[in-house]
Formats: sequence, C-alpha cells, structure tokens
Amino acid sequence: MAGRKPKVVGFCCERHGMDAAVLSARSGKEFDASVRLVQVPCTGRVDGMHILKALEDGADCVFVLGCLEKNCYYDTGSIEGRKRVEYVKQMLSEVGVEKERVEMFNSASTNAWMFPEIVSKMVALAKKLGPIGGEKQ
Amino acid sequence: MKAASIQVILCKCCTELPAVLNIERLRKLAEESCNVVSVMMVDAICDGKGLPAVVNNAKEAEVDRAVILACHKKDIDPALFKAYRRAGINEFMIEIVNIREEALLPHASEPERAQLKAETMLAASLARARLLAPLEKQTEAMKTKNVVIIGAGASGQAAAHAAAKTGAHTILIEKTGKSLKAPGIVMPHSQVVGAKGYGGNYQLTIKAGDKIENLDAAAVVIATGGGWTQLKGPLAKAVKDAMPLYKLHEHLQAGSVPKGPVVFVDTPDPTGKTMKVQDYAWDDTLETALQLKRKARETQVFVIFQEMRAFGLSELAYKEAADLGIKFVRYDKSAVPKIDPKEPTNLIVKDFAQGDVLSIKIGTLVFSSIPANQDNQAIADALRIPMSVDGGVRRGSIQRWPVTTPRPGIFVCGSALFPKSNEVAKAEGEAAGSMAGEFVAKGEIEFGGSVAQVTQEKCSACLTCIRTCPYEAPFIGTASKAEIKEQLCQGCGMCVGICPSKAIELHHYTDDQIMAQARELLGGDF
Amino acid sequence: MKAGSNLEKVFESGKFAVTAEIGPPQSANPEPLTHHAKMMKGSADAFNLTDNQTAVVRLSSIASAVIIMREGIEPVIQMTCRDRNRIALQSDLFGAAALGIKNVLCLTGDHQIFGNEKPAKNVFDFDSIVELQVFDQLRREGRQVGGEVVKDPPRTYLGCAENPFATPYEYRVSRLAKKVAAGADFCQTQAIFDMVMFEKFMDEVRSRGLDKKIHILAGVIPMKSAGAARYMKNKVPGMIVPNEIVDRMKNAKDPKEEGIKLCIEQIEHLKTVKGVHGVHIMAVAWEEIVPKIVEMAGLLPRPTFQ
Amino acid sequence: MIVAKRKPLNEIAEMVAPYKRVSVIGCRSCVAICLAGGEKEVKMLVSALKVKNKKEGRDQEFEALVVERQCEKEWVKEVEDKVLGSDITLSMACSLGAQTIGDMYPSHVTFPGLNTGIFGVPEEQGVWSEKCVGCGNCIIHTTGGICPISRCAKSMLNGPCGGSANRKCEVNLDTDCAWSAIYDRLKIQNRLELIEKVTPAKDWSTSHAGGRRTYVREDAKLTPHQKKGKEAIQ
Repeated sequence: MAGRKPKVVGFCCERHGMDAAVLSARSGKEFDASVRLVQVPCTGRVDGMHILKALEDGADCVFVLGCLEKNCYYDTGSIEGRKRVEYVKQMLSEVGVEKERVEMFNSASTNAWMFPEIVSKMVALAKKLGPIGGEKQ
Repeated sequence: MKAASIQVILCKCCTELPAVLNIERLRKLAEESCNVVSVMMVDAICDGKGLPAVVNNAKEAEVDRAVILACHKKDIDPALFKAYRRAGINEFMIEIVNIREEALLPHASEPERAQLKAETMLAASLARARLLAPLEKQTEAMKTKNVVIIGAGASGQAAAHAAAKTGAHTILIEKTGKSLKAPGIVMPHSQVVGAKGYGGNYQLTIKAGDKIENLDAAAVVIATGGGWTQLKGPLAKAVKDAMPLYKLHEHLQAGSVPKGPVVFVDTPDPTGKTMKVQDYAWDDTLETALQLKRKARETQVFVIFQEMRAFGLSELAYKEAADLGIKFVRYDKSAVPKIDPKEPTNLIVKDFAQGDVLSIKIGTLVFSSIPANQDNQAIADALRIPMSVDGGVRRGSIQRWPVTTPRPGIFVCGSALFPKSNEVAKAEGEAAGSMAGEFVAKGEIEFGGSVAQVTQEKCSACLTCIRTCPYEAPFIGTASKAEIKEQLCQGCGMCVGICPSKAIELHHYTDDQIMAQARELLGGDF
Repeated sequence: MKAGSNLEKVFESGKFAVTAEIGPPQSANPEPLTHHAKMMKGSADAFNLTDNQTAVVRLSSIASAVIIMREGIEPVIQMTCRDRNRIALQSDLFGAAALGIKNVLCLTGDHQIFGNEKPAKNVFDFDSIVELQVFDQLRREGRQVGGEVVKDPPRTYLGCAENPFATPYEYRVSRLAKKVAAGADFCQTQAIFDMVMFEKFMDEVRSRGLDKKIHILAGVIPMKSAGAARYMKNKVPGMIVPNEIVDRMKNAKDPKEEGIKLCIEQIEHLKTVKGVHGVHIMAVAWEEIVPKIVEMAGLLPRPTFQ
Repeated sequence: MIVAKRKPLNEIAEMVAPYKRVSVIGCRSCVAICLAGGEKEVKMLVSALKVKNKKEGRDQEFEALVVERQCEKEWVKEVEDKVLGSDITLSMACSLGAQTIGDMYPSHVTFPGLNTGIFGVPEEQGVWSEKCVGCGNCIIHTTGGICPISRCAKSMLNGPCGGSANRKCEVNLDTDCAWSAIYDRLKIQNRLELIEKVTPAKDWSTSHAGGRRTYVREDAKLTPHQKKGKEAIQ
C-alpha cells in the first residue's frame, strides 16, 4: 500500500504542550497532517493505557507533549507524564515492539519551532517503522 | 439516559476556512452524523455577533450539547459559554475543536489532507461530545477580605498599595523591624510558618515575635525579595577583591573610579548550576557600566555574560554602551571564564560569538546577581507551592499569568521569582497586589467542574494518589477510602493516571472520553 | 589440652604462632595441595584450608585436610554455615575428628552472590557464633544441639574469625567476647593494614581481659602490586587499607619486593602488640612466598613438640 | 503486605500463546497497592498483549477482570462465568490468588502473571522492602524491633558479619546492614545488653522448614452443622 499515510497520535497537555502546537501554527509553521492531537489537562493525566490503546487502535507512533519539567504548570505533572511513557516503553520492549514508537517531549509554550520538529521526527519514525504488524489494516 | 442531541457550529474564521477547506463537505458530514440535530455556520464566532443566533438555534433545536469547530479554546470569549448557559447548556457540554491551528493553518499547502483531517477531527469531537456530562461548579464564601503580603520591600509595598485600592484589607508581614508606611496593618518581626486551606480561605500561622498567631487570608502575595552574595566557585579563590555591583555603584556615587580594566560578570558563580542571568543583572550592570564609562572614558570596561536580557526600554542602553566602547563578551556554560594559569591577574574567556579565546587583565572584578531569598523555601513549604530550580518561587505561566503561582489565591512578585531591578519589582508588586485584590473582591471561590472523583468501591486505599498529588487534594475519608477535596483539586489528573485500581476519574477528561477521541482520530485516513 | 593439636600446643607454650592459608583447587586434582604442603612444610604451625571461599566451588576442606596431612603438616579446616544445616555441620565435625583433623575454624560463610553458583539456595541454619556454641557443647558435654547424647564426642580445637574493621566498630570487641563465650579457643583476624585502628581494637580486647581467654592470630596479606592494594581498599567490604600503603605500593620500583617488605614490617609490628599471639598469613595465589616471609620475619624455626 | 511484580510480558505472552480466549484477573488488595496487579495493570497488560498480537498477526481474545481479594473463594466466585468461559486464566494476583482459582477450578488452567516476592513495607512510593520471611516465631522484641532473619542476607542471629562496611550490607551495598541497625537501635533504647549475650540456635520448625503450615482458629471455624446451613442457603 504505497499510499498509506502514517498515523501519529500526540497527547498534549492543555498548558505548554497544546500552546506550543497552537503557537507554531500561528507562526506560519507547517507540519505533517498525519499527527492527531488529543488534549489532556496535564501529561500526568496520561495513563499508559491511553498510549497502548492508541497503538492498538492503529497508531504507528504516539508522543506525549508536556510542559518543561522545571516549569510544569502542575508542578510535577510532566515528570509523571515522562514516567508513564517510560513504563510503556518498557512494556513495549518486553513484547518486542519498537519502544521508539512512543516518546515523551517537553516544550515551552513560547517555543514555535519545537512542535513541527517533534511532528517531523515522529512522522519520519512512523514511516520508517511502518504500521505495527505490517500493512494490512 | 437521554440520547445526546448535538449542535454543530462551523466557524468560517471570516474567510480563512473556506479558502482552504470545503466547508460544505464538513457541514454534510456533520448533518449525517449520529445525534447531530442542528448544524450552523457562522462567519466568526469570536466577534460575538453571531452568538444570539447560535444560542437561539440551540434552544430551538433543543440540543443539550454543542461542538464548535473554531480555534484555540483559550481564545474563545467567555461570553460564548455564558450565552449557552443562559440557554440551559452547561459549559462542560461545549466542545471546542481547534480546526484552525490543528488543520487549517499548518496544512494549508495540502488542502485535501487538511480537509480529511478536519472531517476526522469533527467525527472525533462528536465521539467525545457524546460522552460529555454536565458539571456544576460550586461556590464557597470567603470568610475574610484579607490580602496577606509577605515581605515589605519594594514589591511588597507596591502590592499593598495596589491591593488596598481594590478595597481589600492588606496585612504586610515583615521579617525585620523596619518602619514603613503602608495601607492596612503592618506586622513587624513576623514570618509565615504554616498554612492550611485553599485560595479564598487560607488559615495562615504567623510567628510574630515569640508568639504564634493564626491569620485568615483570602489571598496571599509573596514578596520576599532577594539578598546579596559573595563571589563563589573557583573565581572566588583566585580573585580576592571582587566587588558586588552595588558596591561599585556606591563608589561611583561617591566619585571614586575603580582600577581598570573593570570586568563585569553576570553572576557571582559562573560555574554554578543554579544561578542564572537575571533581569537585575542586566539593567543595572548596563547602567553602572555606562556610568563608569561616562566618568572615566579611558578605563577599559568588559561585560562578560551568558545571556543578555534588558528590560523594556533599557535596551536602548546597548547602543550607548557600544558607542562608548564597552566590550561585550558572551561565553557559554561549557567554557566558563577562568583565571589564566600563566597570568593570575588575567581572566580567560572564550568568546562564544567569535570563537576567540581572550585573556583580559582584571583591574576590578564586579559581579552582579542576587540569589533568591533563603526564606523562600520555608514559605513555599508552608504554602505548598513549587519552587524553581534557582530557589525562587515558581510562577503559573510566564505569558498568561506572570505574577500567579499554580495555587489559586497565591500571587508572587519581585525578586521572590528571581532577582530583578527595583522598577520591575515595583511593577510586578502592583500587578500582584491588584490581582490579589480582584481575587478577594469576588467574595467567593468557585470550585469543582473538571476535578477528580473517587469511586469508593474500587479504591484500595493504597495512598498512591495522596503521595502523588502536588496539591494535597486527595485524603483518606471516614470510610477509609480516598476522597478528593474539590476546593484543592486543580484538575490535573495526575492521581487519575496513576491510580492502580482505576478508582479515580477526572471529570471532563475521563478515560472513555480520551480514548474515544483518539480512536476516532485514528479512524480517519489522511 | 582440648584437642592436642600442634597449634594448640604452640599457643599453650606461649610461643608466637604462625599459620598460613591454602586455597583448595577448583577441581578434583589433589596435586596443588600436595605441592603447597611440601613447599610450606616447616614454615607454619598449621595450615588453614578454606571452605568454598567466596562461595566458589572448590575441593572440600575436609578432603583437602586429609591430603595435606599425608604430607605431614597440620590442617585447620574452615566450616561455614552457608552450605550445611545443623545435621550436616555436626556430622562433618564427627567426620573431621574421625579423620584426625583437630582444628576447626567456625565461619558464617560468604554469601553465594560472590561466588560462581549465584542461583544457589543457601542454608544459614546457624551463624558462626551458634556454630561455635554447638560445637563447644558437643566437645565439652558430648551433647548435640538437639539434646542427643554422643558417646564419643569429637575433640576439636575451635577457632573463629573476627574483623576489627567492620561496622559498627564499637561493637566488634563485644562480638569477639560473644565468640569467646560461645567457646572459641583462637581467633584469626581480617587482614590488618591500619595498625592504629587495630591497636585500638586490641586495647579494648585487653581491657576486657579477652586476650587471656582467646589466642589472637593477626591476619596479614602480602601484596604483589598497587592494584591489589587498591582493590582491597575499594572493593572488599570491611577492609581498610590506608592511603599511605596504596601510595607506597604505587611508588615502589619493585612492587613485589615492596609487598614482602611491607608484610614483614607488619609482622614485626604485630609481634609487639600485646595480646597478639601469632600471625595468620593469607598469601592468596602467592603461597610460595610464605616460607620467605616467615624466614625474613625471624619466625624460624617453628617449634616442635613430642 | 504481599509484594509482587509483573512477570516480563514476553514470558506471559509465551505462556498464554496457545490459548484463544484469555481471562486476565487482577486483585484489588495487596497487588493493587504494590502497583503490580490492580485494574490499571490488568488493562495495560491486556492492551500490551494486544499490541504484540497485532504485530505478530495472532488472534486472541482477552477479558480484563478484577476482584476484590483473589485469595478468597467468595470473591473469585463473582467472576466464575468469565473464568470458565475462557480457555485459560492469567492471574494478576499473588500466587495465592492464582492458586485459589486453580484449586476452585481444577480442570481449568490458571497461570501466574506475577512473581510473588516479599512481605514488604512501602518505604516510599514505588519502593518496597522485605522485612519478614514468615518464620513463625518472631524475635524482634530482642533485636530492637528489626528482623534479622529477613533483613540480614545471612539471617544471622549474632551479627553483624565481617562484611558490614559503612553500616551497609556486603551483599548489596545499597542495603543497610540489619545488624548495624539493630546495634544502633538497641543503643538508643539503652538495651545493648540484649546483644552482648549469645543467641542460641533458632528453632526453625515453625517456619516453612517444618513443613507446610496451616493456622487454625478453632473458635472461628464453622461447625459441620453451620456449614450445612450455609450450603442450604446457597
């Protein structure tokens, strides 16, 4: 299936994460349309289950985008988010799925260039790795 | 349960949306979707003109929720939610979809993909909207109109004046016994040692002299300021007679000029990890360097820094500095300035911009910075607010709320955040004081809405939520199960994400809502 | 005389005793044991055979003892609690005594994590002090720990080990006192490099009168290189090697010679410490150096008894 | 409480691979609290296994369930239909839960999803340390309230051994030496005389060494008459 487009899900915190995405769009930056954003109040809200479920439901890659750890709106939220992502990565490596498919990022809301970089990194990875279990769905 | 009946609003964003997307296709998709009873197009939801028609339409169609394809939710006028409320639609039943910044703008060069993505986003938000539930916020009256200001320095006094203007009772808590004039009450020799409660109704424990007193506070302003320091690290060993900026300032005022060349460094500890370049350093370093150079043209002046940040119009000083021949050398953290091993009176700096390694003879070394107040940690602990790595108080958001903390009702200003000049500190004090005053003027606190809730039957009382929450909202209730104190809950959902028994749900961001949206988004092929 | 071993006789005669360590081979070949026995014969009063030291599987200490006895030298066998419960320990004590082994050193034993059979299940039914107490009761009263009366109890000279350099330091002498109370006749110490600390330990030993109740063999290790010194300093828990010693080894032209010299100096020093009744030389993987050290330390000839 | 941790997922996947319908049952007691087998872990495990199957093209059905206390028959009974309706049950409780299901439904295959480890104390969030081995004869009143059987690598009764350096255990340098801790505790309690005397050989017959143990509380046991009444009601 040559025409298959990658599918990337991004769980973005309502604070710096989503603001960084919005700012980059407003600054005229383009990024790949493959990314699907799901807003959560804080990356600490992200449950490993959400990430795994997204992979189950057809995501090639999932990223979580939160505030900078030293400047998280909810104090320790993005640290919690990182730990959740790390645990999912561990689970994925245990089941033999590329753990790089899941990644945590942090960005300041004032940073307009970071979000497109995250998207292009994850989309490139999704293209490289292809869908989980090959192209049949 | 009654089936959802959804109103879909398509905002054209003036002409932006139709320029890229096929709005008719979106309309058709919306109309054909389950539970959608009404679809409306508006020119621009943000100008408020279309609002009455939208709300009337919602009433007529008897919808109980709405999905609005527009832009960033934070930029939607609160009037929209108020108007819907009048029409009997709860604000938590309104789903704003950011079609503009998530599909329209970033994918404008691929209109077909943008279109498919927008359609998928519509489907996903409908899926999420079907799972929404109305949430009522509650209120609690504030017991007092007290705004307690900790620290009676420049920012604290400014805060007191500003807060008093709004009609709040101000109480200034000052550690020292210095006499000052400020509105309201001044408590000298006092410190905050403990706090209970939440924004609107705090109970502070104050140590006044030897006595411990309780003080109700509706809002608190932290204005603890900063203090001076000595040169630190390897430079301190090598340079014995370095002086802090304010000393040099005093010398200049008294008419004496220090031995040249004069080298200004931006921090008392270039090798240190916690000290960062401060506003203070910049405004006042520049100003002092200029004063020096104006007075003694022949004296060589170097300013060595990592990051330059002059406040507002102070930036104009760069030009004069350049004209007068002040040399600026930017260094990088990886190559901090150090004493020349061959020539102990010289400082070696690698110019980050040019790549040259300079050896500058030191006549006088002047360092500038104020470390955070040592009391900040104790106050942050008492009020349970986060600290920054520099030892300052952490603020809510640098753009949106520069003088708030993540805890409602607690404001912060001046050098308590990080060292800064008197003028900036005063301006921040005013801002924090009036915000605190306005907060208190409301007379009641609003809480609830998107907060966490425990399903007690599932709770294992494992204490994980209690240990994880930064706001101390979860507690073990009388049934020996976890409960959430809604007034304290900030709705971050950290407890929800970590609960091993899945006994906690965050209203408005439930697992089902999050996963339904993600699933639907993955359904689209674009 | 409790057991009538050569070691016991040396101690009783008041002479300064010398023992040396022999590590049994990691195989079924008795040859290395015979070789070491022949080489070291006459250099020490008894030879200590380790019991699967550092939990590395080796030829058993009892069998090793029998092999070196054939060469006419006296063994001290180590018996650890790691691999044997009370049934096996008492049984082995009977067996050792029946084979003519008179000296037994009671040890808790190194944990298997350090050895070459890490997944092993350990026993630790006893610790060294309980082992001493049970063995002492067996030889004195002819009664097993379970109460069974033994007709021909073993006559064994009982030893223990103590490390003055393990924490809590202030408790180490008390622990030695417990071993004395449990029935230990002699004690081998951990290798001593920090003489100041050891002397402090011995001061307390003497002030509690323990030097009158137990014969202390001070442990010494001749080092071949600075690396060995550093290893012991940094990697062996409960071992203290002062920096001067590491530096001395590092700066030496001929580290081996320096190691020998240092060891001899240490023995000379230990001879002067009141309450020390002998030395135990642990020349791990350098057994051939023992005769030279003993000779150069002026400890030859070793006494003989009829 | 009992502290367990999840088996590596590849090991679990291999165990359940031959079966089509898998019921995964967690427990809301100890293993939920130690973050190993509560509802969250069960759901994540199922999801991870589904991702694996997706990758490998295997078709398996999973049902995520959780009971209040899997070591008790009455609670397990609540999910009986689901257990028996599956080809295999993966227990995400401690071994006691897995064995309860196994004993209740002998012809149904039940596998352990967790490795049951220790009787542990949560030292801080995410850290549990062993402080009891269930020897059946507690002596901590003589050791300053610190159990040497579980907290000393060699279960010494007269410690510390010669490997105690800086009050740490030689077996794991991050672990405090139990006997150094006992010494310190008794010292502040002014009860050092307790470890001046030799503690004699321990009677291990009350531990697992004495054979499988059953604790009975006679007055709490139901009489045959009472049991009969219960059965009649059910």
